[in-house]
Amino acid sequence: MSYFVTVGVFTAITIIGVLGTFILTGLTGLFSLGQAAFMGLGAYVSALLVVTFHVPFPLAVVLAVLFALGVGYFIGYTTLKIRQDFFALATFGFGEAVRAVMNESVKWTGGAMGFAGVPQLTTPWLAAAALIAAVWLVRNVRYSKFGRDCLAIRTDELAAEVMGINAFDHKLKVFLLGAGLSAFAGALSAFFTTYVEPAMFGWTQSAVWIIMVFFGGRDSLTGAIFGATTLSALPEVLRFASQWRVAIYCLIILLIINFRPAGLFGRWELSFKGLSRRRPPGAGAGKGRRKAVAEKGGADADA
Amino acid sequence: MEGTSTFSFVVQQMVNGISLGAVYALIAVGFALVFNVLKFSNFSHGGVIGISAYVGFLGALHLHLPLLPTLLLGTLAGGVVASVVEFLAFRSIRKKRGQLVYFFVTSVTMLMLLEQVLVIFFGASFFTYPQLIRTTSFTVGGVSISILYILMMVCAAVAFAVLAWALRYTKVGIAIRAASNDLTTTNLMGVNVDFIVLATFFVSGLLAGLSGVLLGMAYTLYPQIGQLVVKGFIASVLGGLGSLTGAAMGALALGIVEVFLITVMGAGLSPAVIFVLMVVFLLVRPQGFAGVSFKEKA
Amino acid sequence: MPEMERAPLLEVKGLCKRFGGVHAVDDFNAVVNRNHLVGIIGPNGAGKTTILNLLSGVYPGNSGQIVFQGQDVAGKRSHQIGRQGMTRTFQNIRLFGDMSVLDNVKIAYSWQAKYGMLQAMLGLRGVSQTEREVEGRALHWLERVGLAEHRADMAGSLPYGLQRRVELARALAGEPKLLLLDEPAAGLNPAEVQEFIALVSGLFSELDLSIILIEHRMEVVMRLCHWIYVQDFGRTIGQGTPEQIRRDPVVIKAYLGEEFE
Amino acid sequence: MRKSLALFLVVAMLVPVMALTAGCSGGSKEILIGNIQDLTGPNKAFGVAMTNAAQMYIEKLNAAGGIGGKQLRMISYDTKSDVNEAINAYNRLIDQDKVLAVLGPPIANMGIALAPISVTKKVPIIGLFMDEKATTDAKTGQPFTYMFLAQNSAGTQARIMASYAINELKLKKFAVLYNQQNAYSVSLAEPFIAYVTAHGGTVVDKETFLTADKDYKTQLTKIKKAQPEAIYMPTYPQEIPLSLQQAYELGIKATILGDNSYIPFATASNTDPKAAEGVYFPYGVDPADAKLQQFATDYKAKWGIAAIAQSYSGWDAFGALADAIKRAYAANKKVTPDMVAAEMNKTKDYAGYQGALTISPDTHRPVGLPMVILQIKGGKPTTLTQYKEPTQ
Repeated sequence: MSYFVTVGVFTAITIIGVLGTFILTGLTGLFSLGQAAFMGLGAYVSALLVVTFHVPFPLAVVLAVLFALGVGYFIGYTTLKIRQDFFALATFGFGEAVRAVMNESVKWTGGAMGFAGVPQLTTPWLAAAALIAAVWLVRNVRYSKFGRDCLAIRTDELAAEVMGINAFDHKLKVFLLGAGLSAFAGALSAFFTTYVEPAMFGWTQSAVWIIMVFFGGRDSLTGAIFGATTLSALPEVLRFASQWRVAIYCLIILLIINFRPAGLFGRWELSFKGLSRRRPPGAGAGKGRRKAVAEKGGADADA
Repeated sequence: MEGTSTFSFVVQQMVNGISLGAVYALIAVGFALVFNVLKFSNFSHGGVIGISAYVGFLGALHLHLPLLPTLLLGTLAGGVVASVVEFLAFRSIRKKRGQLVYFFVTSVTMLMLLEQVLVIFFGASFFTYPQLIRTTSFTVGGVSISILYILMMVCAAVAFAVLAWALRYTKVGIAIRAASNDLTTTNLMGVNVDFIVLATFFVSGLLAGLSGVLLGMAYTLYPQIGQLVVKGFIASVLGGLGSLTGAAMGALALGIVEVFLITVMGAGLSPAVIFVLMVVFLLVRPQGFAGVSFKEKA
Repeated sequence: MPEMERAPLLEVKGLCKRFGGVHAVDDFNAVVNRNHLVGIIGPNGAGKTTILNLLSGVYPGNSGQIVFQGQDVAGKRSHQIGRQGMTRTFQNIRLFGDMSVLDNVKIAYSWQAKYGMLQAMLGLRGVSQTEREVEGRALHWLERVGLAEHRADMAGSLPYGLQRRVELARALAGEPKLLLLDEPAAGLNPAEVQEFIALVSGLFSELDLSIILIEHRMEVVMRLCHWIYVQDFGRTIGQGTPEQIRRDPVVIKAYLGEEFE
Repeated sequence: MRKSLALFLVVAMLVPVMALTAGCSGGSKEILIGNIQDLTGPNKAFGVAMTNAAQMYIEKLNAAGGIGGKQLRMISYDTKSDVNEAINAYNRLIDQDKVLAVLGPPIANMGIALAPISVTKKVPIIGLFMDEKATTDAKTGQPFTYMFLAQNSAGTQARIMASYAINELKLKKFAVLYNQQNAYSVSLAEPFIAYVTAHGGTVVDKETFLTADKDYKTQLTKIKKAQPEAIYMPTYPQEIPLSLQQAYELGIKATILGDNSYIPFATASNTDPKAAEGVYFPYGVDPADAKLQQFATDYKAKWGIAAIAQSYSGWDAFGALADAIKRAYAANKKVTPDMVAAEMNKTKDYAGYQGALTISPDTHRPVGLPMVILQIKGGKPTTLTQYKEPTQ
């Protein structure tokens, strides 16, 4: 496998994780500092199932995601009712708790020494297929009523509630979606790197995902994917002095937030005519957009 | 025979818990101060702690400053750095009435940036302060008390007393308190909001600087030292965001709980238990120990 | 009239709300019949907005009953009340500024759209069909308030007067039986106020709808409402038809003052 | 506006591709050795030490004509204390740079992570990752064909310390304090406990802490109550001054036993000099050895920083590797990664700074390599004796 492919797979896995953060933090405005912990759950559970219990790989991945969803339901149900800051704190605490359990259960996880010898079953093709599937799923959610509800809750939760949206219920669903995607990414990553250790899943990893989303634009799926790609693959390939790299990223983020808060992409979405019949509603104000709606209105009238 | 009785063991652990709580309190109060006014969790506080810890270190190492000037230097550095952070990173978001997420992302980014500045200038390995205090601890009835922790508690007490006084009796302090009730109203009162916010960051930075130097002296100096801010974060939420006394109380409670958990069940799983306690606590008492619950107005 | 024979749409009994020691609403009683337009007036701090917040479940009251379409909704959450057919606007416009005008209105249909998260993720056929329906219905309301041409604009970028109308369209799209309007004419210029009055009375006559209106401008209330409650310091100090209110000495003394002398 | 944005995107996406294609190089005129180290991040000091030492070795070798007329060149990648980066770097070294062998990191979990990958990549890694899981496949008990350790394993180091404490210092009651989140710490603590309990000693208290913790007084108070005769504290450099100082402040009088990173960290400037006094610890090289002095002087002159333990053992690791390449070349007139691996197995009595390095073909780890036991006396590490892992 060439180095380029390796980087590509890592990037694909990162994007899948970032997609969850895109929905959760970008669209809904909930900051979870525990997303990486879900990634860890996905990685450890799937690796354990395959290596220790000889469960077939696809089933193990499904079970790992279901496990993360179960944990996510419990965490979401208890913490999403409380205020936003508390939610950030609670997810932070959750992440630390998960890492503590991973470190403590040495018998199963290998503790700090990590869990090595996971077979390499994530092929580049699998990673590519997983990426496409994840992007497609998230895109569908983004441009359904759920995507709208996310934005509404982010902008004004009270007004959304008054319009009949059960904000708690919605947040829980979005949180589960994010947890599931993270766990999925985790499982793929465990079976690609062949090694997992608790230190990989700290809160800074979750923060990095949030940064990637804001880099590209929190309202734009294309932007989130671009952010994840640029910030994870580019430095890998260019390999310039890493201590400057992080500093430069941070500066870029600060500049973006201060001068272009909507992110590099704003609301702009890449769309392929024919491939996507549904256009992002409200994408880009201006004449072109208005015309598009008019055309579409016409088409609806015909149908 | 260095054996200890159960009594002195318990007392020693209480002392350990309170000492730890005092460290957390120094962080938590500065953290809570910014939250009070701007209503966001300011993680860049940790970055300020880190920078000032190194500034104090440079002063002590190269200028051969004794204890008090070192503390003063670090404290001032913290105030200055925090002001710069406010001016560069938060001001324009505030002016644009940016949403909470932006403040949050900025503050986390700022923490990473300041950490990275330290990595660039000092490398990632660690340093230690020169020894600024000669004696390190004394023993009372089998219980050992570290001089440095005494110093921390004294510093915390003095800092909190000065802070309480300033918030009550100085013009700026009163304005900060008014701003913590409602920033826009403060503007209506004719007080310059920009100045108040800057002042809040400055004061919070002073506390960060003080805690930075003390942490650097007590522990080793490494770029990520500021990540201890998460302890302040936990403490201030437990105490009830929006209340300085609450933050201090939360910090003390956190220190004691951590020591208790380590004593009873070891350090390994204590983060998990703390998480469960935290969630239960937030569900049962979302306003924290002393905080006021915020309710959105329609 | 056949409407009068049926039970009232909304009946509020003994509603109380205290903030700290202050009685923001003290023993509020009201009846809103079907197809009625009821006004609540009173000086600032009289507790008018609090009443709307209690009705729409923004916060729970301390005591009292809110019987809406035969059910006590006191203590229910906002979204439950919204789904039962009571929607509202806000004094200080609460639009979703980052979203297009059309999407703002579509939000009202979110709870009615018959597809779940999984169906949405998989992009099943029903989803796009439902979405088309929703778009059609949302557009209908935009047209009704005269904003169809602004459908693609960001709600936050519209002028104030138009934002009020978007909010009205959004509330109407919830297809309410009872619409709560919190100072809907605040901040409008005189011409816009006239347009607004025409719009509301037009909507009212077309739709099977009752309205509770809070308003500062007497002109608006007097021209639109069938029945008026006058609040002062959380208490109801008078009620009646616009004509009766105009003549009520207590009301004149407490509130209307010189304006009508 | 939108067009320019799209253009920008396309360019941004293309840059990595172009950078990649430009990166391909390497003829057969030189022998390429990969080097995976933490060149930044908290463990930078170790990675830099190994890289510097290896660089010095290469320069010496190249000046003498290289191997079989070919010059050696080292390609270093920074792992930034991140295991994924180490895996990436290893893959890149093999797939893109086509290196013959890799000098590995002195970081346990990186070794553990790389071991199963080396099975498929088939390029040997010679490193200082002390954990035995990096060289022995836990499932089969067989050595990983391409993994080699050039210093004593964590197990050996821990057993040397334990054996010295029991047999020479006549200590029986031990307590252990270590960082549960750190692979290095854990891989020393566990064999120590195992050895002590198997050889007539007892562990009266085992305490752990987490990387984020900076205050170990609670754990130390518990240890004090358990009244051990000695406390084994295998911790990472930045934790050493903390644990020593805090134990001292609590008035703990028990003998403190350390690990091979206690030089120079046990005598940090903010710890009370008395806190480190009397501490015993094992070390890979004898600081008093005259041979070392010359190297230390050269090293300091070339790099401007002092040599540390990993400079010496890094030199040994690279030296053993270079010798294996030489032997392979002499025997076959060409050299492949497999030949290097085969020759590494035959490493016998390589005269390194750590002593005579012999790699066991059964474990791919050194056998009979002694360590030096040091004690801090008067604020300075003082050599007490050479000590070998006791034969069980």
